[in-house]
Amino acid sequence: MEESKNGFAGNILHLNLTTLDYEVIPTKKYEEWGGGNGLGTALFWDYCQDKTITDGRNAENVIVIATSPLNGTSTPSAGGRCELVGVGCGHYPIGWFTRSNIGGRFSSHMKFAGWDAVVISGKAPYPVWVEVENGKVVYHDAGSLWGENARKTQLRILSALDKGNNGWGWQPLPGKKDETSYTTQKPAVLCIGPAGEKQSTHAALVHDAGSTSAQGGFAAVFGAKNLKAISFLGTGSIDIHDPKKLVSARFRVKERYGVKVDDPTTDMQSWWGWLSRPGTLSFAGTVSDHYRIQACAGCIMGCRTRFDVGYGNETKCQATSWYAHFALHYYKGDKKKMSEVALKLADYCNDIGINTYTFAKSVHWLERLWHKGLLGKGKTIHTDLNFDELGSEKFGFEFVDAFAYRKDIGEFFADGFVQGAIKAGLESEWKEGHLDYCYWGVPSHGYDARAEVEWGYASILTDRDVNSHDFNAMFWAVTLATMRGLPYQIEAHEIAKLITDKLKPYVDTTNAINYADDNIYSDDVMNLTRWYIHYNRFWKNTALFCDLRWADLFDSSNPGNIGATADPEVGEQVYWNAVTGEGISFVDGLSRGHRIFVLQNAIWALQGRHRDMVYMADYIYDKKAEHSEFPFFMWPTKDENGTWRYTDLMHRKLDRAQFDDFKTRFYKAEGLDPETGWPTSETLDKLGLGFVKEELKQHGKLA
Amino acid sequence: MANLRREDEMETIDKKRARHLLRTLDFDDWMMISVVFPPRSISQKRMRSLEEMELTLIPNEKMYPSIQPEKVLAWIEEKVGDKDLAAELEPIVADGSLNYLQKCVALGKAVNRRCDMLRAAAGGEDA
Amino acid sequence: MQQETLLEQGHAGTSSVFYFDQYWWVPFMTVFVALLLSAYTYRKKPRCENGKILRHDAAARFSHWFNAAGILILLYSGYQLGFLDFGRKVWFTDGVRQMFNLHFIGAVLFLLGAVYWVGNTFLHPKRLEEHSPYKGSIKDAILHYLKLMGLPIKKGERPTGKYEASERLAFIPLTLLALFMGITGLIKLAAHVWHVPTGLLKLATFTHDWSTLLLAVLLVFHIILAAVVPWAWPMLRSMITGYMSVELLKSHHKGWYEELKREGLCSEDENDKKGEDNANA
Amino acid sequence: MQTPEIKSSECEEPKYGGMDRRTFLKTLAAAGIAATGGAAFMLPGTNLMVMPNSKGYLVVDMAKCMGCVTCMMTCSMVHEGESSLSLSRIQIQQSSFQNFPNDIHMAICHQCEDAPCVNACPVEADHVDVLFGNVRSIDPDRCIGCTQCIDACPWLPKRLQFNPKTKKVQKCDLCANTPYLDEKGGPGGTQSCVKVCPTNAIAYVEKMPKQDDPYAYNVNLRGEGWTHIGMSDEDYKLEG
Repeated sequence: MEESKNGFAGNILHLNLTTLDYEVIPTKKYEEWGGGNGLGTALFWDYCQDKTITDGRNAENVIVIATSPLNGTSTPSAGGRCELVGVGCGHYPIGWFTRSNIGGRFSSHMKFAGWDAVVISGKAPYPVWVEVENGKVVYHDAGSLWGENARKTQLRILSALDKGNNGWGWQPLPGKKDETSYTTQKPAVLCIGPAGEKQSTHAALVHDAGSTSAQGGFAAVFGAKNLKAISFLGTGSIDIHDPKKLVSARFRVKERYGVKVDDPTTDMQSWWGWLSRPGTLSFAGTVSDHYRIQACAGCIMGCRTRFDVGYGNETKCQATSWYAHFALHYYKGDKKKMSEVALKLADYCNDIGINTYTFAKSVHWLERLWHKGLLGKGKTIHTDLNFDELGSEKFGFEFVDAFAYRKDIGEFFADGFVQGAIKAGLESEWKEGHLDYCYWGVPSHGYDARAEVEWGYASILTDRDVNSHDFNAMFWAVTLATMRGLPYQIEAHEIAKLITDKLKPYVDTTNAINYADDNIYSDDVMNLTRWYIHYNRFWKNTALFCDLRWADLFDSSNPGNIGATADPEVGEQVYWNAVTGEGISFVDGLSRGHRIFVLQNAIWALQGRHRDMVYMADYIYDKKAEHSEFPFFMWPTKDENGTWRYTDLMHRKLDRAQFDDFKTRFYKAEGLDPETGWPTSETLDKLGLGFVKEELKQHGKLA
Repeated sequence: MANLRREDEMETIDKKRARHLLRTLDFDDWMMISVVFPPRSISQKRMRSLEEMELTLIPNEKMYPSIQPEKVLAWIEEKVGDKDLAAELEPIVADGSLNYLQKCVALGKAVNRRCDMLRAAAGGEDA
Repeated sequence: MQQETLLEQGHAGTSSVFYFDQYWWVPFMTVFVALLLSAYTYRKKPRCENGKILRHDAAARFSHWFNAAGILILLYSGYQLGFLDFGRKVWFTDGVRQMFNLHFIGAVLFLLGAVYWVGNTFLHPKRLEEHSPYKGSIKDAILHYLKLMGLPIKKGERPTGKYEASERLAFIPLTLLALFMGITGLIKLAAHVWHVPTGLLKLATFTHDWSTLLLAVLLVFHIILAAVVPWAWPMLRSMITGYMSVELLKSHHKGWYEELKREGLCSEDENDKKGEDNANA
Repeated sequence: MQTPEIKSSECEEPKYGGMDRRTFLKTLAAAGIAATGGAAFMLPGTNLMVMPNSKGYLVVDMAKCMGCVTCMMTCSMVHEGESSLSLSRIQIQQSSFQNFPNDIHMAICHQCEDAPCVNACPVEADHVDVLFGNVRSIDPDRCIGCTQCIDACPWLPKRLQFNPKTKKVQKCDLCANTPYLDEKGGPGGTQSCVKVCPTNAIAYVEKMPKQDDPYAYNVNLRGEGWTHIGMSDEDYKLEG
């Protein structure tokens, strides 16, 4: 292999589980796809023979775990992210070709071991786990690991792979004599727990204590493939095109956007922008002040915690909050107990390998069904669980166990909550919004699609909850400032200017940031949505810049509140070019995102997608958001006089016809056929995607 | 909306009445609000009783209530049925000089005082 | 984080004894010890006795075999440690330590033999002349070997002295290489004690390594021509026992024989007789 | 040189510098033996001088570290031009399942007083760099990769790394020799790990930490802001 210093490790590992052998694919051929989402989609296209499958648990499915050139480098908050693609499960109406990702150390170790991606095809004849140490790939019988939870699985694999040390405290890795290489690091293991084995769509892939990949249902795909775990340990290097540039850009981004952790004036809550925010930590508070902020490889500021109490390590985000308020009620306002129960349960979910995201929006609904007499012993949906105990520690564990071991309601809802509701004849519960699963049968992210429209639009126009917080940074900053009665650090007109400056040339007017009722179907918002999807497809999920740090569209830590995104000194493209040597512009990256998106549309078309299917759940159009999640839903709006202000967008619903028209214009702008939503032959040719035409034509899906 | 009443119009609270006001409501009368876990999380939460509202309203370092004060006022008046408390809360809800969290604190304190009184009247036991 | 070892933080180091470090002064002292030895060595010119001539006295054999042992050990250990593009062969710490210490022993033996020879030569400069090539050495060496191979060559060579033409030819590069190796070795050794500029050290290492390679090549020829081929066996014997037959002296080292006769150290009659006896024995 | 006519069986020895050659040789040899013997007595061990202390040290706060390993990747990049964990001269180890603060260990070179690694080097590649503040540094031109220095290092994991590509050992030089760093490194200059650490969990100090105290290089670097965002500023005793 000729060596090029471009951040790629050089090889792709194709695991053929059916025959338990593997193949080494040179990355060269796929370098044009960048990495992550793009690389994974291209590999899926080449290696998945039957792209019409609609459930990821089908043995024909191929999933790809893909890294980017930036993984394993010091690119701020891009060094440790890892992308998974393939046909998922748990979506409604079908399991789309979808994506997910995972943080921690997994992708960096995959690259240090010399691999850019892993293509997993077929189905193993018996449960296996795969050990990769640099170039060594070994299938192990996972019979004795089957049934173990994710923590025990990892600990057992780590101990099996532990070679002791030679008195140096460094592990020697295979190599003859002076080719022996050493590491002080532990292998990075990605595995499933019992839920994944039992192919529940609520299962999560787990790496380390708290890095999980759950949305998309890939843990069930692992289970269906009889694949318990993959472990990577590498001692290699990643060749950087311009290391000097990368190092100095990393120094610079710390100067400009780094959190001043030692400065007592640093405020945990009043930052505006993503890159410079202090650690997020647990949402349910902490049970001790003895903890650290913990970060994925290369992150500029960690968002997770490790405690001294023996549980809750690396838990974060809604994993820590989905049960907290039930506990608060149950323990009559005892906040310490609430934190304890919330963290223990979050920890347990990570241990056992369960997606907590589906719980965030479903437990309330189950509580409702219980009190409505639809859920219970011998009721419409049978359960032995006692929902009167909802909030207790014991109930929490029993509830999670039901899903982890696919029993009781865990079995009933194993294919998804929307699917379960329909099965129970309770479709109206969903259509009316009691079950707040608004796009593709997955839970609303909490940022109501009727208010934060770009989130809803992008979710329904792609394949799942888009989970991309780019514009969402505005919402939180403004909403919290409003709650606390603080002055807005950045006024509405200014934020519109700051953001739209970053969106050029997709939009040329601040109007794109106008979230007012009369503007949300406009071409400006449509172009903002396109930018959002393209950014998501390339910079976020192909280059693998972390969602919780990028895009940094505005940032109060920087003079003029200018965000780091697209910045000539510290923007995404600076790191990309320093590592790969490509010399692309920020906008070039977005164009690549477009190309990837069109290829994905080709796959969706083969899976059976048609534009008529692309609509959100009925309640999004029929009902206003009634019971507010927020006291207010503050977004920048511009009134007819051209005056900008932050406005509460509660109590809004979308209009079917106008969204339909929006879709038509969106498809046209993206080069998709407005009649069907399928890629057009012309667009495919223009984007260098001609290779997909034949297959689309065969299936009558070429527009 | 509760109308302001004169002092002498206030309802007398006996044990039974106190227990009634502190009761757990029927499911259909529960009120959906949310709690914000700073810095960045929010979860829905059903309010089942006045005492649960009491526990939720006062913001602390771990969580802020996420409510719409007018709706809380209406719920207390109509679902809980405590018109006196509602009357006490009304000027707070209407006070434009308070920011949101200050308003929550003021509401929380008033509800807390009321619950203390009701608990005393109910014989120190929850209804 | 717990280390999976019983070693204690701050005390987890182990160090080996390196003679070059610990006894760095020994090679330097060896140089002077060898000189001192040579200063106390009194050598006599050999004479023909009982049909034999003492070609290599004890001093010469001492010098040669210490040199030989030293060089072989040095080459072996140096090869194991790696030089030029030959990678290191020993793994890891212990192997390197052993080879370094072996190299040290080789160096001491080599210095002892080589410097002892230098001292002797200093005292008897004529010995240098005996070893040195003369005008026509090359031609004579070629003729000599051709004859030995049985080719009917009539052309006469200059009467062979104590050392053959080819030996005299090899003397120059061998001595020079040994000198380079010794001096550069001592420079490398000095770096264990004093600061030696990297440039000088690199030059020393470079010279040391190339000298090693060339010496190794010459050594191969030397061993073949002096020990492997049958006609060299008497020579080899003489380097072990010290003696060679007068007959051989007459036939193969005519020049030296003439010289010994001139000096009255050998008489023709006696030696003839004894030589025959010897041959018959 | 004119060979004198031989008169007896004893070889004639020419005069040398007015002195009998043999006497000269005896004198020279005796003087040499005395000199080397004297030197050996006076300079035992490897080094001529007492090793001067480094002018700078790295210290860490293991309770502050996020485990992002950015320091490791940066270290490897400024020195080798490639991103690697195995080639980093600072080693951050973490165990996700362990409890704080034992979940992270930061291994930095101590720039020891009378550094054992320097003493152990058989080829004087590992040396005190007088041009860069006496930092203990390995000269790659001299290193033969024999790993004696790694064995000699008293700390675990060993603070020196074997590089299988160059087949040499390397160690922290406080960024003195960094071809891929755009600024001056070494004592008094930039230390890349210190500069890049997002939480400032690594610091450069000039005062030598206590050498006989295994806890001395782990210090409390948490400023006032740390308690302000809800974390403890307590001192944690951690080895190494």
